[in-house]
Amino acid sequence: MAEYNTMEMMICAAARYLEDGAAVAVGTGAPCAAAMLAQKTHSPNLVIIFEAGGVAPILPTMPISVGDSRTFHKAIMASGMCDVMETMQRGMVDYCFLGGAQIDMYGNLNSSVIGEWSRPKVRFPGSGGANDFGSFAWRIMVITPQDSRRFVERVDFITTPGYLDGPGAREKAGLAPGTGPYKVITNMAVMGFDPETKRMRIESVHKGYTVKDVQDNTGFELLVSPELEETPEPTEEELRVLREEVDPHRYIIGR
Amino acid sequence: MAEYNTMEMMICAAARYLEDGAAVAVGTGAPCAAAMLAQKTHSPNLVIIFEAGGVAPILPTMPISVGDSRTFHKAIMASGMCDVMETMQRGMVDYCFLGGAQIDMYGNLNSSVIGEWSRPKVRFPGSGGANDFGSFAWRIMVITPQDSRRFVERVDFITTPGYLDGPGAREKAGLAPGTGPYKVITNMAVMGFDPETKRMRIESVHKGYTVKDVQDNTGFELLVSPELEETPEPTEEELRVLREEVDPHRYIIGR
Amino acid sequence: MLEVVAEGSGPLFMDPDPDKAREFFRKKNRAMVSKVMSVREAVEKFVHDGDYLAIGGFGANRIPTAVCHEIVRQRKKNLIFAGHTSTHDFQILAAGEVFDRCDIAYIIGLEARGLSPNARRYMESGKVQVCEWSNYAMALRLKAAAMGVSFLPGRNLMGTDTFRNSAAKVVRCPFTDKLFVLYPALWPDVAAIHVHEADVYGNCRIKGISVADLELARAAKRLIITTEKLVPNEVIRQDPTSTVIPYFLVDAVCEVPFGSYPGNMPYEYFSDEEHLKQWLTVEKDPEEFRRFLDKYIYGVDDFNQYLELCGGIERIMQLRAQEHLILNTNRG
Amino acid sequence: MLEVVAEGSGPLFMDPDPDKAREFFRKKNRAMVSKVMSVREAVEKFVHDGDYLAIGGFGANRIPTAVCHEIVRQRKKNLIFAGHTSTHDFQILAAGEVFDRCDIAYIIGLEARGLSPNARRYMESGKVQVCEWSNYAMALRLKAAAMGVSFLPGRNLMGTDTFRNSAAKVVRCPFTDKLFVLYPALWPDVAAIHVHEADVYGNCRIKGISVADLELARAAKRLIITTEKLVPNEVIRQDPTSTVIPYFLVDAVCEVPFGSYPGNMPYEYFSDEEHLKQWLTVEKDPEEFRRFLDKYIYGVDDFNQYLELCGGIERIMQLRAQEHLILNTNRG
Repeated sequence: MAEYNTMEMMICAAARYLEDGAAVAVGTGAPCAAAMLAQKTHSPNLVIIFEAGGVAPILPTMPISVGDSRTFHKAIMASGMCDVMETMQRGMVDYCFLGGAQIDMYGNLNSSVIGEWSRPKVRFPGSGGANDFGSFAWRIMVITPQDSRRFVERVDFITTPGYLDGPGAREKAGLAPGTGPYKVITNMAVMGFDPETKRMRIESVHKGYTVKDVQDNTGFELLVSPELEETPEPTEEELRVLREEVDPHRYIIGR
Repeated sequence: MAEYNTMEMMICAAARYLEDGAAVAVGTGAPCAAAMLAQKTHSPNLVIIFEAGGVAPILPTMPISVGDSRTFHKAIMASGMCDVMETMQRGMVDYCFLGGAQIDMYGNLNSSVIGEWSRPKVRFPGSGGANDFGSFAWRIMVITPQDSRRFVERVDFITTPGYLDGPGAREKAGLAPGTGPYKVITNMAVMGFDPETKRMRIESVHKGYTVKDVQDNTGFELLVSPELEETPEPTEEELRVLREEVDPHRYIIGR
Repeated sequence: MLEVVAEGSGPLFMDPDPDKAREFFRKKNRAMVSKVMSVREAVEKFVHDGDYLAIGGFGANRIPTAVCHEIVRQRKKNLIFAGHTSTHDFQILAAGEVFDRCDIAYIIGLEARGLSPNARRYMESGKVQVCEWSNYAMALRLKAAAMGVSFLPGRNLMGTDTFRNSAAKVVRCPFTDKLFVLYPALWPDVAAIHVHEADVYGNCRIKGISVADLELARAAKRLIITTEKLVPNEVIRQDPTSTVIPYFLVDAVCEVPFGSYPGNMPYEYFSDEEHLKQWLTVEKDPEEFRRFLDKYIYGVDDFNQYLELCGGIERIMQLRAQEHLILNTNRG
Repeated sequence: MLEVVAEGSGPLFMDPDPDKAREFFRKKNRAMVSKVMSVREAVEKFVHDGDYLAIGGFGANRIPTAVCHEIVRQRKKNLIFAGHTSTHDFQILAAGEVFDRCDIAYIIGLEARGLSPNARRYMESGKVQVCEWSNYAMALRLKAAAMGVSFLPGRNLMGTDTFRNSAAKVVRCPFTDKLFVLYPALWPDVAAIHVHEADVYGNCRIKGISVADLELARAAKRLIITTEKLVPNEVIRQDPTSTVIPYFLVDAVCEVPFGSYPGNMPYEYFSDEEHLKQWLTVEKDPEEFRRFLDKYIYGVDDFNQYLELCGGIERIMQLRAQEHLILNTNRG
């Protein structure tokens, strides 16, 4: 097998979940690279959408902003935020990618504050479009480092809804049925969510890591999927496309 | 004074109410001619708006439809129905022109059915944009023939709200305060609405007609303004502009 | 549940549940594949008896005439029709008696041209169940669907019989305590829109007013596009600002030159007022109208044959001159 | 009153009463007169201490930088800011500490570039009262105002602390019995939007994504337009389909070439990543940042002088090459 770094591993793992003909709302960085990789390999009909209005662009280079001119370069439509968000609210977008300073066992995300909201110790940007993406897309994907300060028992602030406090909570709160966190991809593992308890569980562990490694870097108890496996490594072809076509200047994979 | 026909009289009378800098939502026919005449005489800054999306066109000829290409010929914007209606709902349109098969003493208009709604004797087109115009514009203008089958005690169906059943009724129903019927211009007279009772009243009578003529052709009791006057006749200049510039082919004034 | 202050008693023909719509749109194909087909095929595949149908454009301006004809020719039945800004399209569909339920905002009339005697007879026949709205009310219902919510508020219809015979409801705003009408979302089963340019995937451009077609395209579950001409995808991608309907909303793309005839197509050709007058004239006599329909709709295979009967390219050239004000006085 | 199922406890900074907005818009001048003026004059006339301010564009893309600078230079104070899709604009305004209340959707950050140390310090200082929202929630609030209603429904924010610290409310839909968040309308006192082309009256064109600027232009009580260039009214009238902001919404038209610098202006010039990095670097040291602001904002008369300090036309030419991918690798 070829050599690859952690970022390459995460991007390749994420890309595989984006099946042909799906629509995905992305931000900048690794999610955008994953979507581009999927599009250039197994999912030529993947529809890439940016919250500021760019729909299905031919991305010439990595965008530095979800609203910069790359995000609608040779796009099929340069629209606006409401049109994109409402396309998602109508149920036409399958995946979204999100991040955050904290994530908990139900996949709730915090990108607002550390500490008390009224007198925050640390202030972060806030929701941006994250809450909207996490409410409207069918499936939420997260790419983030495995770190117990990041994977916490309880996020200080739920900016974006995961499964909230467990089974049925999204529906009870009024969120569209059938939506929620899908995969969390880290430098060590791919985690999904237990269908019954809606708790995060390890589904595959990357080569060189163990379940214990993952648990040791997580601030809450992880479940383990009965079908636990090793995450397939990036293929030579995936790495070639990623390095030559998706991110030739190593903006993302060079991090 | 110059000779003029009834239609010319009505158009000139209506045009005078459209002050410079106002915005007016119009349909085809006499209202459109009145707006054009106002714009070409005392109100160069009159903004003419069509419900299908045409905003401030330079009208080359009379439109035959409120959505035909004339309605946005050299316009400042070719927009859509929601944008126009919402501009009105925000309070940016001062006047609208409406018509109907029936009108009552409170200025309620019927353009839907004659007879019972569930088994109509006669079916008319329905609201179209009339109810929206009559709800959103600050002031409703009507140009219609004086005829007691048209001016009825009680309209068979309130398609578009006038003052409904009297003072305070619009506000009670939820309509925006300060809106309502303003002037009704016929072949015989200009009628306004009594500020207290919201009932239709004669404000000026055209040359050659009397209050009695007007009342005889009205199916309910009209009030008479204490400042009753004779409607000023069209001026030579108004007639010249109307005949030479507004409607040279006599589509409207030749009716 | 919001306290309902007042509600109309008209029938609500379509379910405003946004989750059912989400389930439908989740499965809608998003692959960028050619959807080019004939109008006949598009109507066969995407218009089913009993469907809720909506037609784009305004009155006789930028309407998908060929789709209206084909629906009549294929003798579709029991449709529910969105009688919203509809004039000649309504007249055609009423001629075929293809619908038996109708949301009314504007029907029967042809604006300044007068009323359709046949459409009026049909609507007075008792064969059609109706519900009353206004143009903006219907546009708001489509906008709600396009936004993926089950209702939107407006300040129209209040206090009128239009409201009382609608299926809208009045509630109080929890922020201001003021009254608002809530309009139920409308997801039509199928819609047809005529545009200036589309690529084979269904990315569309419209020149001039868009009426309520941007909302309609997003609200409709299935969407048939007729286009004056097909353009390469590269042309679309060169200027993404001009795309108003993205391909993933579209199910069929039919190239129909002069497709809004006898209606007006902005920047292309004016309406054929003589032919529209002919419709209104022959409709006065049901027998004569039947022969007229046999000749112009039932008796032809497609829209091109209809165009030929109406004077073909020669007639279009005259209407193009009128549109461009080349013969300013020659308005039929 | 609709029964409120849940409500956020955040402060509502602006009155969502549509009738007060109607009274304002009733009096707004609709005459087609030249509104051309300098940015200084526009900010003097239309931005008042205590105003609710909103800025167009997205992040550092198509932003009216000159207006942000001028607001800081004129030392406006006690503003309320719409922290919606804001990055470099927020950074500038936070540098001037011109606002003391803020609706938060996205603040402090510059997307992939990192967080602004100074903006963060300001927001952690306790000097600013805040309310939480999301980008779409804020867009919906502007859309409600643009539509002339006091609220719009959405299916976001539900179940989160974002909701609990917003001023939104949850109600049940009377048609479907489903829960919806209602967002209160937001009519900003003043907004500034940067566009590609405008005429002297304020008719505007934007190329590429419009973000939430069409809604913002319609919601704002007063509107300052900065434009890359002025175009004749005839150019606007030649293609009315391309107008996205009609003149009667606009109060000031300021010609500001390269006006989104150091941000990206689609089809014109890319963002100056070096200059943006310099901001983030100097902000780490408050003393150094003070000197930086003195040099680039307080110490210049206008935006043209700032541009000169940043490399002038020469620098813009490099950024234009980057925008057009002429030097594909030269991304700062």
